[in-house]
Amino acid sequence: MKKGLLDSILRTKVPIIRAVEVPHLAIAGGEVLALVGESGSGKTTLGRLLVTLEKPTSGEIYFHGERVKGRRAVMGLRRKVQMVFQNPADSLDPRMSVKGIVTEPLTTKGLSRREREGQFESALSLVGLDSSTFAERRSRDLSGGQRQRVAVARAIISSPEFVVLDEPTSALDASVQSQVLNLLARIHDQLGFTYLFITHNIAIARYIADTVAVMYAGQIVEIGPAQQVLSKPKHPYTQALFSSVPSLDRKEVAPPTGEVPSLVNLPKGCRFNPRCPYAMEVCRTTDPPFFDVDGEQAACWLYK
Amino acid sequence: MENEVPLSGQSGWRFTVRFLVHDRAALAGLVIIGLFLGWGLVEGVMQYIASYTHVASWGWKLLPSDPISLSLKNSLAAPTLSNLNNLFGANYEGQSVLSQLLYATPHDATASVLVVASAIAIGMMIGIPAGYIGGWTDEILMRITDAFLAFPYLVLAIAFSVLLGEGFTTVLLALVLIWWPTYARYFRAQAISLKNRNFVEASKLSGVGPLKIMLRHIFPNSIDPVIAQATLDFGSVILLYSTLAFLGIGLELNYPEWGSMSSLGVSYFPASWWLVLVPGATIMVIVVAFSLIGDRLQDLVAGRLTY
Amino acid sequence: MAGFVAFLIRRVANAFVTIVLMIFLVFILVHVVAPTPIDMAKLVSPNPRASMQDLENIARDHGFYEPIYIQFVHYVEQVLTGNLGTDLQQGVPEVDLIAQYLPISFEMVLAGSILAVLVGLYTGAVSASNRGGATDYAVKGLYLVTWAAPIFVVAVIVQLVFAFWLKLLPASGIANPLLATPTRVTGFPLLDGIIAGDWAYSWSVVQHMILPALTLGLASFGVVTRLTRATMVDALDKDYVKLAYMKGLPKRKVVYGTALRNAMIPIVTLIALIFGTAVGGAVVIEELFNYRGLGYFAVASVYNLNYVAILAITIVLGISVIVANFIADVLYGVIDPRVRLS
Amino acid sequence: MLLQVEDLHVTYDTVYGTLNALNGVNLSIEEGETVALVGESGSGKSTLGLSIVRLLPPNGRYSKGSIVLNGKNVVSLSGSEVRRMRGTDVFMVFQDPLNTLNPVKRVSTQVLEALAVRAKKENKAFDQREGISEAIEKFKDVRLPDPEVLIHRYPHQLSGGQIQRVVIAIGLLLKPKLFIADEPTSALDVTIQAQVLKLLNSLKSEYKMSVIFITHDISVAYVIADRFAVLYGGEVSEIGEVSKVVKSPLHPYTKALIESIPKRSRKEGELVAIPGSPPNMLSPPTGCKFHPRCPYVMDVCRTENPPYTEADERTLRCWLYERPPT
Repeated sequence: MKKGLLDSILRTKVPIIRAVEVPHLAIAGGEVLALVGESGSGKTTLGRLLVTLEKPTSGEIYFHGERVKGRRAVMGLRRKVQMVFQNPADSLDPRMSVKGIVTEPLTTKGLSRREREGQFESALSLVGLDSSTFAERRSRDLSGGQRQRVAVARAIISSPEFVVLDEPTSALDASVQSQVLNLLARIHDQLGFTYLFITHNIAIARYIADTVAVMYAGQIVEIGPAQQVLSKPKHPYTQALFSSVPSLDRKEVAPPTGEVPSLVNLPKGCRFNPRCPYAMEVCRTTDPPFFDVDGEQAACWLYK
Repeated sequence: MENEVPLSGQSGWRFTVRFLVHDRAALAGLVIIGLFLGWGLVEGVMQYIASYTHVASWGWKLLPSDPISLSLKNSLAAPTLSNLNNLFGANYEGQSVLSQLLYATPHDATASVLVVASAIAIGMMIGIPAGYIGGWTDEILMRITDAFLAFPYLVLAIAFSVLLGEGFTTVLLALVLIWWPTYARYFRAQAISLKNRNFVEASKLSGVGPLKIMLRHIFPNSIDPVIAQATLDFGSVILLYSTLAFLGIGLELNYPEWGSMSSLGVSYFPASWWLVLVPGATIMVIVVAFSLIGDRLQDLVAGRLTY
Repeated sequence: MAGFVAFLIRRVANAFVTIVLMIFLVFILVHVVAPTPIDMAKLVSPNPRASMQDLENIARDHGFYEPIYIQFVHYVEQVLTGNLGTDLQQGVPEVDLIAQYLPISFEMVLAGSILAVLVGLYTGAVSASNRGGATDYAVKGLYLVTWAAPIFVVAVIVQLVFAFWLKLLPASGIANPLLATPTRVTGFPLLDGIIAGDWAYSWSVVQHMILPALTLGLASFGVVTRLTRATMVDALDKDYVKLAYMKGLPKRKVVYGTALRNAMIPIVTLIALIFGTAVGGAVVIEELFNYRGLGYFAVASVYNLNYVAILAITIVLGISVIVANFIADVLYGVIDPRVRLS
Repeated sequence: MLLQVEDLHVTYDTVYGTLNALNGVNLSIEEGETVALVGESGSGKSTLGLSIVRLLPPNGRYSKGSIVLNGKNVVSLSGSEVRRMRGTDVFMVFQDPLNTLNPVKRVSTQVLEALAVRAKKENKAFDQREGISEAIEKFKDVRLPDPEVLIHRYPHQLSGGQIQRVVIAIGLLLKPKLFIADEPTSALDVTIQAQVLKLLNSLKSEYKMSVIFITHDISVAYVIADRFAVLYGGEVSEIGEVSKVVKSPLHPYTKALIESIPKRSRKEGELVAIPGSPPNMLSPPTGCKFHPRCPYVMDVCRTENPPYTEADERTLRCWLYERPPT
């Protein structure tokens, strides 16, 4: 108690919030990995960790087999990764023109004006916007869908190898969502980036992903080929999540009981055990490791 | 969600002006401020020529009469519509109140513009790094700001002008010292809320360094609310400047100030009411004018576009 | 609760550092003005025509020949132990003079600030809940005019109307000079009068306080109105206000019971600021109402070039503003359960 | 008929000009029925909800039409009549759990406020202790854990799902005939959203309330509603039984909305996408509001707004289903 008080005066965080704990996650080049989970699950934090917007407390990140550590490595990695954020209204500087926003990643590369101009035009045409119409517009003059297209153009203009897409369509209107999803799929086919696609929407994960990883309370609980995870979920949480998602195929939802645990106060053992219908003795004491099941991996004692 | 519709071509500078002009009160404010600053500039130039050429009459060429020499015949003349010189009456020395008011305008105009502009400049240089970098930089810069902010402004201005000697420049310096901490706080708050915005993070990911981010993203996006506040502060500076003059602080020899004109009139109050009330009302009208614009701009910044 | 205690301790530390920094600023200011020990001696010498020898003695006595950082440590030490120098005119310790004048001003400023806050909260709430309506415009006009009027004009008009025309209240002084001053216990005239059971004197103090406090309140309530209106407009748009309406509560209860309670939170911080400004504004008021408090003393010190007094007043008022801010921070925590219980 | 909205027009005065948020909305709700208002941003779905409870923002105006709720026209009620209507005839739950309860008051205080008003309306004495125990019972009904502890907390100590349950409980205590929920689950986690939807589904049959459920998500609406009213550009484009609408949507907008939900992997083909974006309601398109994005657009759509038509047991506004003029 005494120590806690002193610590909080000195502004160090007393309860260490374990936002994400991921023992091992590998993404192959050119693949689309969808990270599926609820809002407190840490999927956004994981995405931000991978693009160095957040620093890990411990653990290592390897890019092309090389460890990312120290300022130089971070700056080097930043040149090869990009991120598209959830809220398009927030991700474009309201004071800058579309051209200024999209070409900003090029300013550190020492290109000539003509080269920049050319790259701007091709980036904009890739996202389906006419470069001469939109070059001088500001964010406020664009619709939500157009803003997200501009954000995508900025992410791809410097030809990154790895793009994190953090719920890129969830702030958009239903009728605009599919336009942007089609666009993202098309860009992936043409340019072959590696995508980390963060979403809470399972239908979108099914559409876009090669591999799906499901997160719960800061941990990945299941990972495997998209078809398999989505059609036959293994982890009880994944099953509960899928039966909670409203869908036009059925008129019922079957949610699990209980609340998502706060990351400050996690349950002992498996983090899902208080809500799990199959909880066993071992679940309440020991955190399960990954077990191989039918070509995918699930962190659940049921598959020991 | 309902406001998400794009409002093409209905923002920016042109929109701001239209937004102000459409509000009758703000339009009146704009006109008054235009007259005040415009006249301040013209008369200021005339006085500059006078001091440069040593021909005193240049300074009052555009006025109804010489605001400084005595004209005892005219002593305490009441306001009258028939004589422009005595439109607002005359003081004990017989000097026209109108001429003195107009003669003193450049000082007030300069004070408001210069003090607010320098306060913004200093506040920006302290507040933006404090907010954006955070940590110990923030702690240190903010304690300094708080220390300045703690001085009751009138007392600091008094202490300052007593210690540094009388004069217009001293008062300006004191006013800047009083005012910058407020702006440092505004800019800091803005920087803190902006630094976690996605567009700043996106530009971080593009390899843009902190200095450039502060200049290119943080500063331009934090200036709007600051300008709205500054518009109100132009008025506050004039109020404080006149209050100091009323107390006799920072006066220059043979130079009437709105505040000191009022102060000299107090002993003739209420019989010669115009000596206190005319300069007082002038100050009030100009401060109200700045407030009308400032209020409207704050509505705009806060997105209160309808009421 | 531990979080709140930690929050308090951090605020105390902050306030202390700020006070030391403020003293440092005054110290620098003085040393810029008086760079040599002799210049410093001139500032604190009661005799403006002191000889060079006298000045050197004064400088030695005050330690002006010491290295600058030692002087600073001494200075901080002196200020914090309540030694603010000896007054140049009256030859008594400055602390005693301030202890005499400060309570007089404090009483009046407190009354004026409370008036400003009450009127400001009420008018702000009324205009926010009728935004766009006639009441809103009327309130706006009222606070704009009173706020924009120079305080000396307000003071002169208040004096004219209430003291000279209506002859309701006295125009100057702290109390009727014909009444005997009760024995000094607290230094606050009103409190001392009540303690002594001298009702005639206490009533006279109240009467003399009304006009200066009214002037102060008139000049500063607009700031409260403006902020209250803005925070209220935001609060009235919140879902919890709509929910309060949905419960079937009458508008009066929703505006004052729900929205105003929430809008009050940021206003607490402003109240400290009001107090700071009021102390400054009091200088002019005390001068015009011949109200012999700290502001009156400050102006007199300016005319007498009484440097020691001016520095002492600056430091004391600076410290009181920092303390007022600290109190505001604590109140903020008390009002907002989100801070208190985090 | 519990609620009958007829030819409702609502406008907002803004500095950009007058915004026509609702343009001739017709909607009726039977007792015990749940209708979902489905639409995207700018469709006017929230405005419709707020106008039924007389909570339009100060710049909003009813410019035409009527809302008859339980026999009274809401548009022309006096202030005290509105107060009597709120809580007893209608109750509304809002979207953002963070702002939906007053942050400076304990949950108990906020529940008791509602109970005090109810007691006053029924001319009954109000007892605090009884009120608390009644509230705790209701908290159990909405499956709140530890209601005895929770009721004495401040809102920031509750989770988003718990807050929405508290508000629903307040609504149930007031026993309204019509319960309006404006996106009550869209800020919640998927599993919590499902819990709240399930709860609402069981409550509405238990309490025999009519419910208006406002949402942008047609799948959520499908789970909860008996009928859909699909809104576009401040107009109702299609109203009908949920299963009918989902199986065979008639209006091109509804059709596109349902088809654009991803169902397969992208390897099996692109998604059906609606081109363009929702209309800017300050300068809406002429004629049918959907015509610039409609694949079946005809000449008449560009100039004239379609009237309400009946087709296949539902009401819709589309020229495709209008009998050719004779």
